[in-house]
Amino acid sequence: MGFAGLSLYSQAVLLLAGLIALTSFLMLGQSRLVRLVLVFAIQGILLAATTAVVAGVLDFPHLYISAGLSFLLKGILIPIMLHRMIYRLGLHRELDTIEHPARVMMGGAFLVVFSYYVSLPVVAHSPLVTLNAVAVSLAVVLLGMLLMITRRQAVAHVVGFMSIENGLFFAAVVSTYGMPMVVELGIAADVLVAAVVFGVFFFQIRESIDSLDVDRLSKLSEADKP
Amino acid sequence: MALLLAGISVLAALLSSVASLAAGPNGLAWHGMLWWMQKTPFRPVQRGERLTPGRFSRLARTTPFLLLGVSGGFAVTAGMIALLGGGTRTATLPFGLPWLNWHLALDPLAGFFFCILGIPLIAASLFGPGYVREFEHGKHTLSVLGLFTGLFVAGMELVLLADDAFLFMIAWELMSVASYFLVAYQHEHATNRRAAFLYLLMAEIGAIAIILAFGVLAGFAGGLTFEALRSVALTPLWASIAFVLALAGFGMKAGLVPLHAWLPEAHPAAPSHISALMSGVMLKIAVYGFIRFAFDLLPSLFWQWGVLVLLIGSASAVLGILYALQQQNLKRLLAYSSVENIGIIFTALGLSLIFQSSGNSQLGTLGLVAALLHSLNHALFKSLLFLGAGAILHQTHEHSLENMGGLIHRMPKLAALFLIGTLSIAALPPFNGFVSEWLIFQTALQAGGIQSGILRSLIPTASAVLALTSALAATCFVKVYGVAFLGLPRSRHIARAREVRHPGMLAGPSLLAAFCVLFGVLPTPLINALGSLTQPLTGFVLPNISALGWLWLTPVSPEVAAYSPALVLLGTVAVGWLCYYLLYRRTGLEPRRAEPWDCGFGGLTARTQYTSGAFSMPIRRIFEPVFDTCETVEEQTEGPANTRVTGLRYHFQVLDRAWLVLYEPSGRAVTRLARRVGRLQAGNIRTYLGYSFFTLIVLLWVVS
Amino acid sequence: MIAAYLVLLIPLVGMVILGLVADSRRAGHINVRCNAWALAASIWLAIDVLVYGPRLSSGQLLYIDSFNVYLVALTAFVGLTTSIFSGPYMAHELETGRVNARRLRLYYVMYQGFMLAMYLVLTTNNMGVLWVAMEGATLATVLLVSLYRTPESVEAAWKYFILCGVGIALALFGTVLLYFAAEQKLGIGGNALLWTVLHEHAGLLEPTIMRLAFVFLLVGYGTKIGLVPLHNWLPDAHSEGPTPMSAILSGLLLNDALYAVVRCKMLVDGSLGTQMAGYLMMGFGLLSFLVAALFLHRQTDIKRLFSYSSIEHMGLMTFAFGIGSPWATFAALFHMTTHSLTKSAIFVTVGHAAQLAGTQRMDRIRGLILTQPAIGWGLLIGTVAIAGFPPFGVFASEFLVLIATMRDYPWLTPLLLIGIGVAFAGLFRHLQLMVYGDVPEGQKAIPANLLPVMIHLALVLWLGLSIPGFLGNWFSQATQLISGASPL
Amino acid sequence: MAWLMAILQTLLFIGLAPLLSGWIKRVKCRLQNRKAPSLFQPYRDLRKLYRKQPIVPQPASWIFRAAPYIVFASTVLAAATVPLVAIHLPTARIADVIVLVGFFALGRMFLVLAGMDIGTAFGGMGSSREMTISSLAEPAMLMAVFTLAMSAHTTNLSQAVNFVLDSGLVLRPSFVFALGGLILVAIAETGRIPVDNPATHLELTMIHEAMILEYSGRWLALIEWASQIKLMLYGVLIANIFFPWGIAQTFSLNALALGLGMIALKLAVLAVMLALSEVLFAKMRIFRVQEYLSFAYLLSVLGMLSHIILEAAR
Repeated sequence: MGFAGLSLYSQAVLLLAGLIALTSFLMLGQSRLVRLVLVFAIQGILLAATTAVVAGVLDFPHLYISAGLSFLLKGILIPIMLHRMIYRLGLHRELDTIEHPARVMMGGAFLVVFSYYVSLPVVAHSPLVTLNAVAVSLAVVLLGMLLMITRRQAVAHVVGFMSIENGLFFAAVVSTYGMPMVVELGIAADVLVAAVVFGVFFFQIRESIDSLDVDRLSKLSEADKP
Repeated sequence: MALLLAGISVLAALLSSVASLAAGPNGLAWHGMLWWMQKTPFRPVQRGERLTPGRFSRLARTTPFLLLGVSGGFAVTAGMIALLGGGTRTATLPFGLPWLNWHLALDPLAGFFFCILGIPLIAASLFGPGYVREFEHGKHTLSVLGLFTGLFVAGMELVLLADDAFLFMIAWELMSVASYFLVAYQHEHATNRRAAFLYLLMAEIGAIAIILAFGVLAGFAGGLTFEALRSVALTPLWASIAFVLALAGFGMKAGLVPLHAWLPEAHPAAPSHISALMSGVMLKIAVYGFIRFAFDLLPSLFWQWGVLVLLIGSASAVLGILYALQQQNLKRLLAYSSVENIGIIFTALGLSLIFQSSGNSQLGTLGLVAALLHSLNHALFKSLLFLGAGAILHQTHEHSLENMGGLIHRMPKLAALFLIGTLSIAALPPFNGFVSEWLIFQTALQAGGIQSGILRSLIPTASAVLALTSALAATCFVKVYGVAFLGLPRSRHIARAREVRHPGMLAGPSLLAAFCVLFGVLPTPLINALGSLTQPLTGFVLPNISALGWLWLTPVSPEVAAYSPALVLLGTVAVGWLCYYLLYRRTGLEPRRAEPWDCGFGGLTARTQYTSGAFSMPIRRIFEPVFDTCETVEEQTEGPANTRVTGLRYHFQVLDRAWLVLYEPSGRAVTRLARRVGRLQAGNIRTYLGYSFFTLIVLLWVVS
Repeated sequence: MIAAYLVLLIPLVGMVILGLVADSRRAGHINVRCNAWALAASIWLAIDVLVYGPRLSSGQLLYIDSFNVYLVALTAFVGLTTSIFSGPYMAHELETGRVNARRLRLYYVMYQGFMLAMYLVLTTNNMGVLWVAMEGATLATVLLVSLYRTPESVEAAWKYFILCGVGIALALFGTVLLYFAAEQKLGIGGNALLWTVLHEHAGLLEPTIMRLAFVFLLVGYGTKIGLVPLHNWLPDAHSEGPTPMSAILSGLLLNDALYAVVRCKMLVDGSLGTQMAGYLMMGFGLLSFLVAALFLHRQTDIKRLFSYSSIEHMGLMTFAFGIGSPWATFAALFHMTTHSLTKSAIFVTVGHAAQLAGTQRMDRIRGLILTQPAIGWGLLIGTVAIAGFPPFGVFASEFLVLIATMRDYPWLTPLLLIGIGVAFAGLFRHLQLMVYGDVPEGQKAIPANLLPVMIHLALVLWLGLSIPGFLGNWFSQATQLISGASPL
Repeated sequence: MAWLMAILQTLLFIGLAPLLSGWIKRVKCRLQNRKAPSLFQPYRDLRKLYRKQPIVPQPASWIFRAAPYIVFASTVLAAATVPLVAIHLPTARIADVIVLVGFFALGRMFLVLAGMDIGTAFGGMGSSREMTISSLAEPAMLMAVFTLAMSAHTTNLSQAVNFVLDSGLVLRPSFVFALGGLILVAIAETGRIPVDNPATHLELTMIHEAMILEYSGRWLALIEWASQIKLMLYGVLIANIFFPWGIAQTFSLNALALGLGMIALKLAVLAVMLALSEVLFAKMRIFRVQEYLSFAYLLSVLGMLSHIILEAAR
């Protein structure tokens, strides 16, 4: 049966998955930090929405909690914090240019295909159509890494890191309807602490190399200098 | 019983290390004594005198050596009992891995090597106390020296006792590490540090090779005890792999060419009594390991192995002595000659392997016996020579032959002992070195009995090389003795040298010298005793070694060859004395002292004599291709336009080829590779992220 | 099971108390005391397990078997000795003004936090919690790495944080897949992540998914083990942080990450029934071993040197676990113990040596034996031990690994041979110059507490000579558990 | 009886040695158209030296004094083991041919040490050259002897001679090579032209003479005598190993007489040949000696190999 034949729920989930993937791509192409954070926030909200949908339709009450958590953390708290940071560090005007954007995009597309190819066997073993979203989540993870590799801004790195977390979370939701509560809470706590620590680091890096360009963090090199 | 004695000797060695640790100038006992003396003020008035610091330090110096001597004594007795008694005594200690305790065993083979270990050990412990006195006020504490000496000896004894691969390797490595610390003892000299580093590196690699060799057997046997390993059945390929690994491992320790280059660096660096133990005993432990592995553990032998060993052995022998001839540092020279003698031993082992594998076990036994005998002899005279060199070093602080000369007038007793060592190592009748080489020749001469023509032509060629080696050895040691002890002193401090004062420093060498003469003159009983050793290994005893009685040595049969060193000695003395009597006593013409005639050239000075370099110059020219000599001639000129040459200064240095072809290239390769690899750590975090990213991608792609 | 809870509780309380204590000297004592109590509790736990066998806590949250109980005890022990050393060490740093009181307090709090995370990693039964605790360990230590606030230390900390963060995230993805695979068979519910349950039903789990899961878990936790090419954070973090931290990182964190990987491997093997996981681990292990051995030659910083040697040894252990035969597994377990004991001892001496010379650059450290024999000999003996010379314990494990490799994969032995040789040369070419030779002017002895070093080396020596019975039993039980056969 | 025979033969050996060298001198003079001294001149020289007071150079030690006795003794022992007129003598069992080489080495060793003992330039020079030459000559000789030993399956000289006698006239290529090698070695070892010239004191060419330069009186007598014995010894070796016919296998009187006659004859012939060669050839440069000796070595090894390859018992 075609996509039209699917239940509304599945269609919703898949739609959201698509949107999330889109946000990842947007992030990949985004060169202004402020907008980057904004897109990240949107991704977080989409993630929360997905969780809520799953919770609502399949009626897992504990997923509501995680939905709320992710909404608060990923949708509100962390984006705001990052936003603040960017302004306090005076990076809001700074452009984090990407060399060869076209290639990066191509790479991203390739990653999506690849992750679909990888996740095929996983999907094959279950009737649930929504599982196709696993491919998307994997793609989000890989795109997050790609983002970190292509960007030189520490802030961008943090965003990429967080979007990897999003990908994981999304995978957890669509594939296994969330992790056990203990784990959920633990993860949330970790993410929170991580965010705080990132905040601390921005200033440490700032005061050590008075910029957030990670390429300049290369004192500890062992390759003999030409 | 014998095992117990052996255990006691190990314990004594360990005790000596503990004792020296405790008795060092900043050791426990020292503090303890001071504390005790000031704690009880009135009682030890008389004790206080008895334990003045001076006496205490003498006590501290001698106790460890006393214990070492005890260890040596027990080792010899245990070895004798095991050798004469025959049979194997085993025990297990509650150490090691949970499913593999330490297995000990003492069979005649180990017993014989216990004797080889014990005699030089006793000599060294006699020699030591006097020798180490000069270190007492140096910056290095004696306790370190004593500690590692004890561990070193204990390690060697444990190697002999070990009956499972695990304990064997532990003891082996203990031996290596302890001796490493001894080589690095005087570490303020960069050369010593370098030597020690190289030594430990080679020891490590060799040990791994041995472990792998054991691993091959263990892989098929499923156990690590020697019984389990003995009973293993191997395909020829695997057996050969194991054999080659073992040969590499043990050969590296024994100093076979081309793996020998560490040896002449390391042995001279250690204090002389340690050098004596290293060159005299430790190399024999390596030989023991090889014999144990090849003849005892491996299920079957192949003649190709024998050929390999024979070739390597001959090469080591001739190259070793050629390099020894060109050395100017006495201890380096002795170390190189150790390479030569190890080469001779392995030549004999190769012959034995060939005969053994071609079904001629009796001749195989003969070769093995020759190898064992030469091991013993080399242990004796090499330790003797090293101790002698140590005595010279201790009295004159002189390494280089170029500055010695005329020592026979300054230290006559030592000169006499050294002469015995020289004659023995030069393989002259009726001393012990000759007996073993004679046996090797006899073994080689039986090659006619072999079917394969290649072998029959190979073996005589090897024996030709051996003949060349022994002739060169004679040349080499004539040079040593003539340059160091005879003629005129070549430097002031040599001219002022004095005979060693400490009695032990003469007692040790004289003990060894006595054994050199004894085994040289009466080898037959000893060789008979070896029967109990060869029986389990080759299944043979030499039937008619003493066919003509204990006075004669007849390896194969009286018709083939006979040699009676005792009668030779008797004859020489008799004839010599007769001439002396007839020519001197009868015409009592007293000889008159006068200036040398010297074809009428007068005015002899020390500088007109042949130096060590000059003596070996013809050999250097003749064997040009072997060496890597760099020679320089400096002219001191003066006069108008520097035309008149007033002086010439000639330097030469002989480099070891092994360095140039084996050691340095591999070192360079490692550094180059390291530089390549260093680029991994470029410092850019995005690169690092890229690494993990691609690792992930690749793995995912691989598994799915 | 109270003991297990105690082990977790004590560091937690310790964190709170140390957060309140201002005076650094008292904080040091308290820190030591906490670790001592934790050690006592862990010993109690060990005896508990020794007597009653594997224990599962109520609520199945904690699971103690012979595999992790000795690691718990080891962690507690190393934690204690290192804290004993860290008291005076940090005091010295405070005097020299490299840290201030506030950071010192942070240090002590995080010390206990790290210990807590470690205990949780080891004792938990829930793969998810395992992940959480592992991430927690990173968070606890990352601020310690940048404790000195030098540009290098900040850089190191940042790299540590980012790389480990990403890696750990991947591990979480693996955990999710694991959960997914389990859920399909065991039904939806909390206990689908419990290791005991998973191990019980490992046979049912879907192989294809497990394969993917293992890849993610290996890359994730492997980053923390420091497997090449995921290792880049390790030398930086080890060399730039305060020395006690390096000691516990090298001695404990790496072990526990490896522990996690092995737990996962057991599940995967159960599900796949092939050698896939083993091959992957062997590959990574061997690569790390060789590359780290080469890296040793290029070091100029003494702490970097020994952190690379840690990578090398972790590589060897991973390789051994990958082989998976009883002897190899036994060797790997044993090596975990001896390596962390020896390596932490070495780092203690290294710290003193660096303080004594006033620098971590090796070309400035000379003649230690003559300056301060205790430190010099400690460093020398420690290095001899770590280089795998008997009678120290490391030798026994390397011996077994070599034998096992010869037995199962003989063609790999040349690589091992070369690797060990190169690594040895790399260590000693630097070490000899530092301990031997004459003393440079201006280098004089410092007050140093070498008790931990002596204890550690004595223990390693003892283990090398004979493994005590109960430890042997644990090892062989764990071997039984992991490789399915006993080495006996 | 046998022992007595042995001792007698040894004494005979010692006694005849100077006669042989006298004979050589005589033949040489004749060939050079010079007036020859009497056959017994060597004995006279020895007696004269024996009467003179010896002189010890200043730096010399006891080695210098002991060396002549040891040299002489070792040479005499060597002579005792070589069958001169009869085989199956018990002395042959004391030492086989390898030990014989050992005896030469022992004597040479002390001679060389004595040469270095006096600390003169010439002593060192002579010692160095002597050892160099011998270190090449000795292996060559051993190889030559081994060839014999391998075909005779014994290293015991009288057994070997016996073997050659029993096997009658066999043209063994190996023996030809070995003979050549042995002759070359003998010339080198006994210090004859073209390797060394016993009759010169020209500083830069002498080898053997340079070592014994400082000897005088009875010591010189001993050394000279020893070298004469050595010369004869090589002659006897060559004669009796390769052409043993006529040597006495039993101790009957006429057998012994025959043996004595035969050996005298052989030695006389050999001596003539030696003299001839000494007249024909000139002395070589010291560094050409190595080529000479390596040729000898080559010959011996060839002999060994040809024994292995050509004469393999199928």
